[in-house]
Amino acid sequence: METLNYINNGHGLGSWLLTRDHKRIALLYLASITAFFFLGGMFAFVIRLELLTPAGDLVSSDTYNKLFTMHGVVMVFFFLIPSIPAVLGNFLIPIMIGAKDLAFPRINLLSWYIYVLGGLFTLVAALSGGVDTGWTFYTPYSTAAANSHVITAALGIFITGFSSILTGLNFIVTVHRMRAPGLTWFRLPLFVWSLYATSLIFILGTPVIAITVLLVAAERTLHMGIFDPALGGDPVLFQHLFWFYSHPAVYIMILPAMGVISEIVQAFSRKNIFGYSFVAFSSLAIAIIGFLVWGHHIFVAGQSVYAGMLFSILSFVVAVPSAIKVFNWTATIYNGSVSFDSPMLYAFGFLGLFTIGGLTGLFLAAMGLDIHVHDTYFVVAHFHYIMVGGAIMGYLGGLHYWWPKISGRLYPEPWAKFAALMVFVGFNLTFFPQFVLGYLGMPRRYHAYPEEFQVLNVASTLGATVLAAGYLLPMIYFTWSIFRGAKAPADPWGARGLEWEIPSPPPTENFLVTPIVTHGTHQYAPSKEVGHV
Amino acid sequence: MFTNFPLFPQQASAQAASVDGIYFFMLAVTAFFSLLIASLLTIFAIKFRRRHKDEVGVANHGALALELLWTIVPFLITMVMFGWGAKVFFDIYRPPAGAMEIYIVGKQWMWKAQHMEGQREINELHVPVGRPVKLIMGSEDVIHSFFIPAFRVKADVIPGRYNVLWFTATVPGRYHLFCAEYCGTKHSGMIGSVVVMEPNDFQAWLSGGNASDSPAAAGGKLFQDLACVSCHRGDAQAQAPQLAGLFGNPVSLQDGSRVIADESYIRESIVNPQAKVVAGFQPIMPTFQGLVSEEQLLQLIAYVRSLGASAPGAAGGTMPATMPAAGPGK
Amino acid sequence: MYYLVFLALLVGTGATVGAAFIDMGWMNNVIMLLLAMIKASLVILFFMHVRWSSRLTWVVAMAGFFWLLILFGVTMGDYLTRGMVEGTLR
Amino acid sequence: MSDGHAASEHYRGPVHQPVHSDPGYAGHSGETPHVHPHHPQLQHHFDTMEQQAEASTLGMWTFLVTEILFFGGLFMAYLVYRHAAPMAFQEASHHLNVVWGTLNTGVLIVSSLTMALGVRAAQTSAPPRTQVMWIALTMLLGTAFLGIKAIEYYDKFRDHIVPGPNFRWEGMYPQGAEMFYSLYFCMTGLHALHMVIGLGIMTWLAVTAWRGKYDAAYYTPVEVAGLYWHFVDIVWIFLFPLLYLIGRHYHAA
Ligand code: HEA
Ligand code: HEA
Ligand code: HEC
Ligand code: CUA
Ligand SMILES: [Cu+2]
Repeated sequence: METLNYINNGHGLGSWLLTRDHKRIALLYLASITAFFFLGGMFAFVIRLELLTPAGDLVSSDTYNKLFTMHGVVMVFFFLIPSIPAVLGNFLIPIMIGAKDLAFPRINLLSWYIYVLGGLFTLVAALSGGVDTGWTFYTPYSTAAANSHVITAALGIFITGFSSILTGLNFIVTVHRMRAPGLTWFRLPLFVWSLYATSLIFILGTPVIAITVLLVAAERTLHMGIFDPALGGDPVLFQHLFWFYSHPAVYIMILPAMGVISEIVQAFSRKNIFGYSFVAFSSLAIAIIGFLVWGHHIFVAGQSVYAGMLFSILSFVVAVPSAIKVFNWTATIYNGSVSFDSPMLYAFGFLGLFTIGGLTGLFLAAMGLDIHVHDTYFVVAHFHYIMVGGAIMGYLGGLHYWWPKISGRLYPEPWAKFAALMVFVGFNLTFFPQFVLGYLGMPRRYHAYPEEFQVLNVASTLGATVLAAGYLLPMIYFTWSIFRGAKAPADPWGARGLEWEIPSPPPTENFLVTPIVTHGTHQYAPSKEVGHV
Repeated sequence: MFTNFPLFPQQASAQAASVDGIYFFMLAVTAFFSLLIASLLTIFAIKFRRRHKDEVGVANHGALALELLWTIVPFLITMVMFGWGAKVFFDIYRPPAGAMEIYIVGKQWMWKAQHMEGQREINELHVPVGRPVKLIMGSEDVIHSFFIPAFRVKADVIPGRYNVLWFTATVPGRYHLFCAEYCGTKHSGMIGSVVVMEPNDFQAWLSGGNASDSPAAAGGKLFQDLACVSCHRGDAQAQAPQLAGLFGNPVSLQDGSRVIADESYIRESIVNPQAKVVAGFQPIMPTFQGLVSEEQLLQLIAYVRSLGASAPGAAGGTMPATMPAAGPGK
Repeated sequence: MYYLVFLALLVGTGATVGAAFIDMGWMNNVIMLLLAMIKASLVILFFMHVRWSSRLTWVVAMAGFFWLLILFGVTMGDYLTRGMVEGTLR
Repeated sequence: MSDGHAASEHYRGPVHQPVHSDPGYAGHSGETPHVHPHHPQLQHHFDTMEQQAEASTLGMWTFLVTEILFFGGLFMAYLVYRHAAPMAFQEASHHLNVVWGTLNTGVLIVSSLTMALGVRAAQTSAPPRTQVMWIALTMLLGTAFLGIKAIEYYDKFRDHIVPGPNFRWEGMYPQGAEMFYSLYFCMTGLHALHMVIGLGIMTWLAVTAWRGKYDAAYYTPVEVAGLYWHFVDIVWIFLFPLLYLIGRHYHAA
């Protein structure tokens, strides 16, 4: 008989749908998030096809508007925000801190159901005709002009918001209260630090978007007029409230990926991180200062010039902790024992693309320049560099790194390397031309465009095709590995960390005996206990 | 097919060069750091590649000096970016005195422009070369954004209030005008062109065929038609303040505060008169919200403004603080 | 103890209502909010046992209000400075 | 679970084992009667009751932080619009009934007291009857609050001062007043919704308390529900003056 683990311990649909095991819930999330990713990707692909030609000839303009709205909503709220936290975080946090489960297993399951319910609302909105407000739901368009399914979509976002809140709450309490003996804060894996910081944003930011979209729904249904200019309401107030959450939300999307990269870089250079406490605290700094910069999205939207200056300077300040991280990762590789396994390839991809994406964020934070590039493809390129080039690279890197632990199987490494390469090449071909387009002045959310922009758009669409294929590959070989892959040992990479000390896949209660922790993770050099800076 | 294939936008305004200046600085910083990171990664990864299966790296202890270095240097660089960016922003958003003014109204899905001389146009904007132009912009429905890439200027056009934008065109020609804020079905069709002309040509165009009433004159008519004049009479028994000399000057309000009578104030006085009641008057003026379009509002403003022409300009600052003096109150 | 707090809360309510009827200009708002904050603190400290709780609970409780202040402060920073630059409109 | 602890989450897996002691390996069949070295309400993934209780209160506090910011969005809107139209807000506020408002504030404060005493009762292992009495009293007061709120809402409907197409306003500042009432209904409505949820929780609490579930060793649910209830009270403590009282001196003067 096979040894008991969390996968074979209990069979049938019921044992999955009613599970309270954080690892099984992680897999539930994995399945649903992947579905949403491909859905969002399909939308993106049709967008790219439409943009092959200057005239709006493939779909109608209303359809196009719905496509990018649904693409943004699905990718942001139903894929990227929950991706690393709810899949890898759920799976790994308890293991990394030596606990048997999260603090509130039932709430953990509940948040998956809430997520699914929110997802259903969004699917209903999509299937019954779609929403066309852009993922930003700006008023008064969303409240007064749009005649698509705004309320359904808004409720979908409202509902998933609670899923995020509960996940964040669970993580915070777990990290505070469930650490194994000896696991002090400064011995925590950096992945846990980054998710802790992420959870703070979940807790502090999500409720504001929840109330904001609720007000939009109320304004549409009950004709209350909170943002209505006719009542002296201010549409810009909506933008403040929206970005109070949605800017921190971009850090929800990147911080977990940064955590993954911290782990991968250490594991594949067999070396503990350079400047542990700088990397750890920079996560907190990003989470906290990240709450003070939201107004950089509305420099030209009619906010006061002085407010703009405040937001601008703070946006630059919040970039510094990201810079600190990048430099520390680079320094970590120095004197390491670097291997080029697929997770590390993704990490390299992340480092390069995040650097470019982040630095182009600085273009946007410079007020004078943002006047020109605001709401052009430059912005689109910026955030895809960070979210697709950065966050998804991190997510895929993490999946490849922990897949043997999660599934107990090994995937075919040559294919994984090939996929990483395809994603990298396809990605750059898709989004680099968009920087140029943006500076040329091509506005975003344009269904048709002037002819001189065509060449770059064709390049972008070509790239998107390569990218799509690159994303399809892991899907195939991961699935293949579940059935045909070789059995994974407990520690296939020679990495250090509590998760590599237990069998692959882990038993239901993770640890037979609660571990006693005496040092930080990723200590490879045999000799002495390593101090932290 | 693909002959027209630019990689960099035309520079056709006085501001364009300063925006491009930051852009090139940013590009340089980005190129420097991206290449730095990329080459360090490549060098380290190759130099320290794993040579046998069980090799491990050398333990880290960190280095405070390095940490400080890569905290402080990026910080200083970003502060340069901030200062530069803020300065350019200020310049682009603070219109110079004496700029030529044009009223813009955005509505789904077109741009309407009214020149002070009476010319009106849709989805086109004719301006002279070399002269500062200030746009006063309002929206009839949702948020739009007025964007001229070749000038590097853009500002949102927001319902319920006015926004301004200014530029000085430098090169005659025809340039794209885009709506940059998503506004519904034909957002991508809310485009047009800005035509920059030599001053003489522009004058000729202004006096060309299809000129109608100037906004001020049209506003004067509205002032009669909407019976504003029944209350805002010039005589002493008038139950409403006299509007002559109002524009650009401070107004004392009932609650003791004081505002400058600019476009936004006059607009509010018409659509939501009770929001700011002039000291010494009863709040009897009805709202005209829904009765006048955004274009008409701008015409009324132009009219009120034209009444003030006789008064010393706001820039002079010589006005007694209690203007307008027309009211029977203080 | 609980009864004392309870009495204080009732008195606070009475004072708030009373003060509201006296015209003190802008002081009205200050007094009103001050009293509300005192009342809220009493509830938090005693009824919600924060007075006897760990430091972490203090931090968490304060964090919520602190973030609220960020939201209010920075957003009002926009509204209060609108139109301050010459030539720009509100 | 045949060992009768409905709420516990004993997992029947192979490695169930409390950390400190109990090498008694439950085995895959799982039904070996446990000799519990711990409290029956201790869930499997916690080591001690304290850890479990601390986790729950921390969880609730964290949740309340999100609640603060949830209401915070509305307070933000209130602040902006009151700043923009102070006179209109004073005028509109005057049309709220200050007597009902004050009464309701009193009712909520009393309910907070009874709630606190309910928690104390559980904490001191008072008999279930006492615990249930306090909880029931709290619920009664909560219902009274909602009843009064309903009367007030009804008045507003009758007078057509509910925002929307039917809004009618005789006094000054119709636009600002409509904005005020939009905020009024959103804020008090959301607050009332929280009260309703609170009443639901209380019902569940009363049932379980009646079954004698809570005593000095385990009263976390009562404590946590109490925190929630007090929070809802605090929201009202701010809503009351901001909505009902801002117009008073203005009209008194
Ligand atoms: C994961 C998502 C993510 C992340 C992490 C970021 C990170 C940053 N973003 Fe981005 N952003 C988005 C997602 C993201 N953004 C999205 C989705 C939008 C558009 C929303 C919409 O309108 O639809 C957007 C839009 C956006 C705007 C508004 C543009 C506009 O609409 O006009 C601005 C403006 O300031 C901005 C700035 C920044 C900055 C300064 C950072 C910084 O945090 C970046 C910091 C990183 C680095 C700086 C790189 C690493 C540093 C080095 C290698 C060392 C060298 C460093 C220095 C010299 C400082 N972003
Ligand atoms: C997590 C966030 C995320 C991700 C992953 C992506 C992924 C992609 N995005 Fe998107 N995007 C956004 C977030 C994201 N985007 C947001 C927030 C907006 C703004 C919306 C708004 O304006 O409101 C936006 C807008 C946006 C635009 C601008 C639209 C406009 O303004 O008019 C474009 C245009 O090219 C685009 C393209 C793409 C492409 C090509 C991908 C690719 O990376 C996707 C590749 C993936 C797949 C294609 C699916 C997997 C592959 C298969 C299933 C294989 C088989 C399928 C096919 C061959 C079709 N995105
Ligand atoms: C029923 C009488 C009445 C009518 C009709 C009327 N007004 Fe007024 N208006 C007033 C009164 C009274 C005031 C001063 C009190 C106030 O500010 O509300 C005023 C104030 C103003 C102000 C602000 C003046 C200042 O000194 O600050 C402007 C501008 C104005 N009106 C424009 C108009 C226009 C334009 C119309 C027509 C579309 C119009 N009014 C119609 C009575 C009227
Ligand atoms: Cu008008 Cu977009
Ligand atoms: Cu941002």
